[in-house]
Amino acid sequence: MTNATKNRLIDKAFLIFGILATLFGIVILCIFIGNIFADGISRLSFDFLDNLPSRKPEKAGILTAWTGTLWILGLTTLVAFPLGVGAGIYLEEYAKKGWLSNILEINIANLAGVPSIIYGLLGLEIFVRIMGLGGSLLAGSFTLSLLILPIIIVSTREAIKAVPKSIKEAAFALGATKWQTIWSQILPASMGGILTGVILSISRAIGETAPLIVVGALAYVPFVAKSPMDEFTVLPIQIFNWVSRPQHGFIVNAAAAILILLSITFVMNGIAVYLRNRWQKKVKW
Amino acid sequence: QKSTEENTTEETTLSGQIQIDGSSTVYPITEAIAEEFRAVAPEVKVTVGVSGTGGGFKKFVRNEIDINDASRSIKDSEAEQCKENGINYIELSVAYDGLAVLVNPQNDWVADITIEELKKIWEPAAQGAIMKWNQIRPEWPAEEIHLFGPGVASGTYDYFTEAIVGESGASRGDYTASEDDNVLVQGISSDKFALGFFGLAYYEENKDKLKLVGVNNGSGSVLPTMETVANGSYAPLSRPIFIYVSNKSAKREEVKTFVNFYLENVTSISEEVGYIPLPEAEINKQKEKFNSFTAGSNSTK
Amino acid sequence: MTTAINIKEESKISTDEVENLSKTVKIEARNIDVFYSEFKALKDINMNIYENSVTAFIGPSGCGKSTFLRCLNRMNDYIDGFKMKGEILIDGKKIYWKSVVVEELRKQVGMVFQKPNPFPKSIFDNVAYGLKIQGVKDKKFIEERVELSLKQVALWDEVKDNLKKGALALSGGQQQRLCIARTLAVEPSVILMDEPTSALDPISTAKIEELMFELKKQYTIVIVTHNMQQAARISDMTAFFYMGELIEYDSTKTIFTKPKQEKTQNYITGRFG
Amino acid sequence: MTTAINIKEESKISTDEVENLSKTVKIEARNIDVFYSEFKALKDINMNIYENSVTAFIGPSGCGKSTFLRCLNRMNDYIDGFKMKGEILIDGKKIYWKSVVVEELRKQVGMVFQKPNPFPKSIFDNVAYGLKIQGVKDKKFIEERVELSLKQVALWDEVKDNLKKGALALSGGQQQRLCIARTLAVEPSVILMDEPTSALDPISTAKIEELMFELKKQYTIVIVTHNMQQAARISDMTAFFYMGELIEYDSTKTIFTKPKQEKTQNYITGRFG
Amino acid sequence: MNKTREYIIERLLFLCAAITVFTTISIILVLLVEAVGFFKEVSIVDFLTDKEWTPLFADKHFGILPLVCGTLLTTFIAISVALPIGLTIAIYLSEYAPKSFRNIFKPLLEVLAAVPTVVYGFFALLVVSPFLQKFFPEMSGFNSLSAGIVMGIMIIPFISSLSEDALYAVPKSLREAAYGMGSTRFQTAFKVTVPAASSGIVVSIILALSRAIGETMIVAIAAGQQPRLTLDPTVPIETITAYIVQVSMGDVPHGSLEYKTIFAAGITLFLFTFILNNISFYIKKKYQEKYD
Ligand SMILES: Nc1ncnc2c1ncn2[C@@H]1O[C@H](COP(=O)(O)OP(=O)(O)OP(=O)(O)O)[C@@H](O)[C@H]1O
Ligand SMILES: Nc1ncnc2c1ncn2[C@@H]1O[C@H](COP(=O)(O)OP(=O)(O)OP(=O)(O)O)[C@@H](O)[C@H]1O
Ligand SMILES: [Mg+2]
Ligand SMILES: [Mg+2]
Repeated sequence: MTNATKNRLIDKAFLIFGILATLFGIVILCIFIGNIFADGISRLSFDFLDNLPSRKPEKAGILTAWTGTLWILGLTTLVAFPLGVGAGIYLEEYAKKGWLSNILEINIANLAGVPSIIYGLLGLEIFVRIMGLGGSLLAGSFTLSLLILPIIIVSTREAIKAVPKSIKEAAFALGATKWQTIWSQILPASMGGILTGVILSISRAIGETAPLIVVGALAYVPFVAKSPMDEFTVLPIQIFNWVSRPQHGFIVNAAAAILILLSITFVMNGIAVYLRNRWQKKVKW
Repeated sequence: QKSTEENTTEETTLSGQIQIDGSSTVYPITEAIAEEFRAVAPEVKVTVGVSGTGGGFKKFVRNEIDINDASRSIKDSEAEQCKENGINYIELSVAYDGLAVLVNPQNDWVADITIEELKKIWEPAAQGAIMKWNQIRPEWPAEEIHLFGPGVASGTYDYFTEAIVGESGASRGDYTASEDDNVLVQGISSDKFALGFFGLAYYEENKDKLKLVGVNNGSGSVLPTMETVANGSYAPLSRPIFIYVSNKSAKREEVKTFVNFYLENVTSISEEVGYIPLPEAEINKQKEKFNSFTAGSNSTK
Repeated sequence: MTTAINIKEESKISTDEVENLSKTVKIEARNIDVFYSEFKALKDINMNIYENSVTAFIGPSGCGKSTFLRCLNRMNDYIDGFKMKGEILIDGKKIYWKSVVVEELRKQVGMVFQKPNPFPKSIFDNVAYGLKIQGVKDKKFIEERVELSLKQVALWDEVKDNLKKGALALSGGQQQRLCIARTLAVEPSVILMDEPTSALDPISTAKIEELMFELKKQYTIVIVTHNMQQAARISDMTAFFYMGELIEYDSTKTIFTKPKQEKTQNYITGRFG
Repeated sequence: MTTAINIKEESKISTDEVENLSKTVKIEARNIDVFYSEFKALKDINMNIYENSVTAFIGPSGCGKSTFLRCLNRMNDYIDGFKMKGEILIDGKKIYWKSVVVEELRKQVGMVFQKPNPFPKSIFDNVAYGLKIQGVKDKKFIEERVELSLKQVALWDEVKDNLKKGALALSGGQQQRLCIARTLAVEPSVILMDEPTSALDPISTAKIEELMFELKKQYTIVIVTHNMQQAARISDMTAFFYMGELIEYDSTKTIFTKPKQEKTQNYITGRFG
Repeated sequence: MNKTREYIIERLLFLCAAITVFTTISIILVLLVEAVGFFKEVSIVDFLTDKEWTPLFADKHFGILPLVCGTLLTTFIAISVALPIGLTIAIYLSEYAPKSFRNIFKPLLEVLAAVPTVVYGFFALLVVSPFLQKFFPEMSGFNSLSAGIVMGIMIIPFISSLSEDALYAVPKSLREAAYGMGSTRFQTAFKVTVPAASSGIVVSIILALSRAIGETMIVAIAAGQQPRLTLDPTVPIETITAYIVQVSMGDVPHGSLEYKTIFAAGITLFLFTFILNNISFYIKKKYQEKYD
């Protein structure tokens, strides 16, 4: 066997190994989803989506949980999107290299790695106590906004970096000010990437349990929230609560709720992938 | 059923919000009551959280909630803070939570266990010393014993140590703890040499996976049932669980109605969700206590 | 030192050899040094650029042509580590003076880039962009100006029915003419072009070279090119840069027929680059 | 169709005008079509490349020079959407044949790129890389070969005391010669060069051109260049590509003095590009 | 006019960026205030050297070591699972797989990181532990091994996606040089691209590490809650995060020393991730400079 054919064999072997490793991940994912699907699918119905919580598993529904999740999703986007994009623009376009931008950068890198439970402790003190928001939707979404801010900032910067320099230069050369250039050219061109990052980070936020529990999301909320100051529950908390109940019926409910939560995550990831691909195509100037 | 309907016509005018938080042990009862209360006073928004007894009291002493679900009595430090913040409160017991002692169904040697034996197993000195079944009773197998129990931060754990070892929080540390009782169910049901304890409700729902052990407190082996717990013969492994109501909240009509409704219906509800109701007389005592509390706090206005 | 020689030689520039070359100095660069952080990209450049003429910058890759060109409308301002010494005057005014509003300067000194870089918008919006950011609201006026500019670059007939079409759908040559039109729309007096035809086919190249002949009647044009024949064809004056130095600056004819420096000779005969 | 004309003309190639040109065909390309997904990058290319000669590919940017060059050692294999029709033979063997081990082919047909791309390793490791991946263990042999290769590119004297130094610390010209040495170390018979001097200074350029004169005694060299004087200086044969077509292929002398096609004429006189 | 508007906008954008600094400061303050109360009662020496963590027992010990040990043990197991698999995937996707394949499977794998961790916890407890017990009958139902393995699966996408990005960013010219010399893709990957992307890969590993250290629900459910100074992966342990959840959801009276322990634990956790993040930031900085 010549060396070249030996090397080729190794190459082929790794190829197969690589495919297996990739499939391993996918297979585990399928097992998960399959398991949950088998448990929960029988429980999925319109009633399940439309019912209030109840002590009887077959009567319990997730109306308040999924509406709460949607509220959180909306409010968190509203808060985190402008802040994160603003900070991203500042760091990428304005900040001069120096100690200040270094501090900002280190700091953001750090925040991205702070465990979510610590954000919960932070939200409890700042938003619930000091700002007096109580266990409201607003306090919850502020907390989650801080949690995902670093991710949005980083992806905004990546997206802005990907805008061809030539576009920026063209605008400058026509006498556009910095902000005019950013607003009229850079942001429209990078919006795909920015949105992708925002959606991915928000889809992480809606799966979070621990910080919201600490902030004071409730387990039993028998009404749909009408304002940001209302108290709330979300799907992961409902799931967590059901999973720790003795009755088997609740485990089934939890599986069904996980299915709903996963489909929200999937839909959001799908949108993100779609945007990313569309935007990658468009970006060939 | 009938009384509920009557109430409906009487009290539809009530509105407002009642915020409840606290122990996850009491949560199923409170949640069920709140659910029934919806039929009585649909305009009253009742929310229930599960921050734990301690977490609930943290909010209670700041007057952030109206009612706290508690699986233990208020601690001195917490009572003090209430005082500081000018909060008067009342403690109402609402049901019993029986603690079941459990082993794996494949375990064919244990039928009952004495309080002394439990103490011998769980006391701090047992750590690293009592490691085998036959150290407890010589006829039991010479296999390692695997212990399971609720997390040390839970009221259930506090109660168990108090009742068995004699001092709250005093126990061996080398046992498997979890805040989630389903996890304990899983642990015991997959381990032939396991021994554990947790709330009776979890046993009721998992009878096929677990084997209940009778507890012998000197007067023979007793299994926890409605009767044995209610009549006190399953001592000491049953404890009362409470709700705490603050005076400020109790002044509010919707809270007063809710608490009365709670005491009225808790007997049937607790049975339904796997807890053991208080005897009739005891419930009546709680009702009276609450009435005089509201009257008292109204007069001190 | 070659730079010392250059300064002397500059006075000897044989501009009289160029027919019709206006003698009015439009742009004056005095002792320009440019640094990118530690790296010295331009070394003591002195140069007068004349009004209504085409001045070509040639030289091998990395010699500093683009850097110098971009100094002329302060496009380097935002580059990290960029530092400039010396003075540049346009119409006798120091453009690096503090009170100069750099956006105004850039309107006066337009720029066209190597790769056509239309905005990902419609043709109309591309040309109207410069006016819109100036706050011009008058629709009629904008329309007229767009039409005029597109006519100046001979693109009007090709696109007049498709003004709403995306600019990216145009061919490379059309895009580049669009970019020139976009620059003309804000009425500059100087147009800087950085290798404007190097990405284009021969026909488009020819069209743009033609256009430059037209434009130089009204504008002062500075062009960077790596195509020496192009420099020879279209420019009145040619400057040869090498390793950050201005080796020789003279009438195009002189540079291509009897350059004074050996390096220039080597370069235009293709010994390197 | 121009392609039709090309094929006929190929037979008329005036190779006899080139002194000393071996008549042995080293590489033979037959009816090469190349697609990148939908885009047809090469259209029906037919060409014979002769042994121990330098063949230059010229043409404007994007005309397919690199694409064709990279077909000759199957460097395009891993590119998504790449499809090739037709046949390429080296030494009479079809290189796109299934049983061809592509790694072996690439050892035989080495490649040098536009930008010097040494590995971020030591000088020694760069040159030894090719041998090591072949599984050569003999240290002595490797050392000898490294020395030999570095001598061939006239780099040995400059680096012999610093073989352990990182290759990235070398100057651009040295890096490029290192890359050539790296290629020579695995003893190829053909060397493909894609604009090997376009990023280099004149002195390095001259050195590498000199090197090519040396190397063509042992190797067959194919070079892509955008510098027409360079093509004229160093190559025996020149091929002019335009928009994916091989417009004209002939002896360098013919191409630069009496090209048969008008497009070639336009290009070499700098009418575009 | 333009100038003032530009100025105001710049200040506003700066404020957006500055919020992140306030966040960090607040986190530190919130943790410190309670933790200081804790360290008034417990000496920091005990905290760092005592080998037992029993703040809720009658016999109280406040040694953080068992929690740290549990955290590191699960993290180590997780990374041992995620590193080889994630790296293989990254290399496969960047060097071997067709682009279309990569575009589908990369985001699909990222979903693994989006599954609620509660679900993973039960998967570890109900599927992985019983499965492992078939091979190690001695193993406890709660153990760091199955929690670690499942956590490793969860963080695979961190390594696979981020390392893939780093590999992808290696200049094409290096890869081509290697191919041009006759390297197979395997040789190209391991001799050229991986070394060239090593800093980016290290950064991805560190990020995955800090994610594993901060992960809460999986370990709280599946690792048992038994602080123990051990490296034995088959017995129950407790991690810092699991402890924080346990106490903050439990019945411990607030204001008490027991309650304050979660802030002492929290600040330890914060320190850990803080150090890791700084290391990764430092590496990233160096690596950016190398490639510009
Ligand atoms: N932003 C920058 N930061 C650091 N160095 C730079 C920067 N821009 C250019 N340089 C360096 O300055 C020198 C001159 O660059 P410039 O772009 O002016 O060359 P050029 O003559 O235009 O070359 P080309 O013909 O390739 O466009 C080069 O060595 C380049 O590497
Ligand atoms: N990987 C690819 N995918 C799609 N299209 C490609 C790819 N590589 C090259 N092309 C296209 O194929 C055509 C020929 O490209 P090629 O790189 O061969 O040109 P070239 O003659 O080498 O140009 P240059 O002088 O700029 O290097 C171009 O239009 C180019 O856009
Ligand atoms: Mg340039
Ligand atoms: Mg090319």
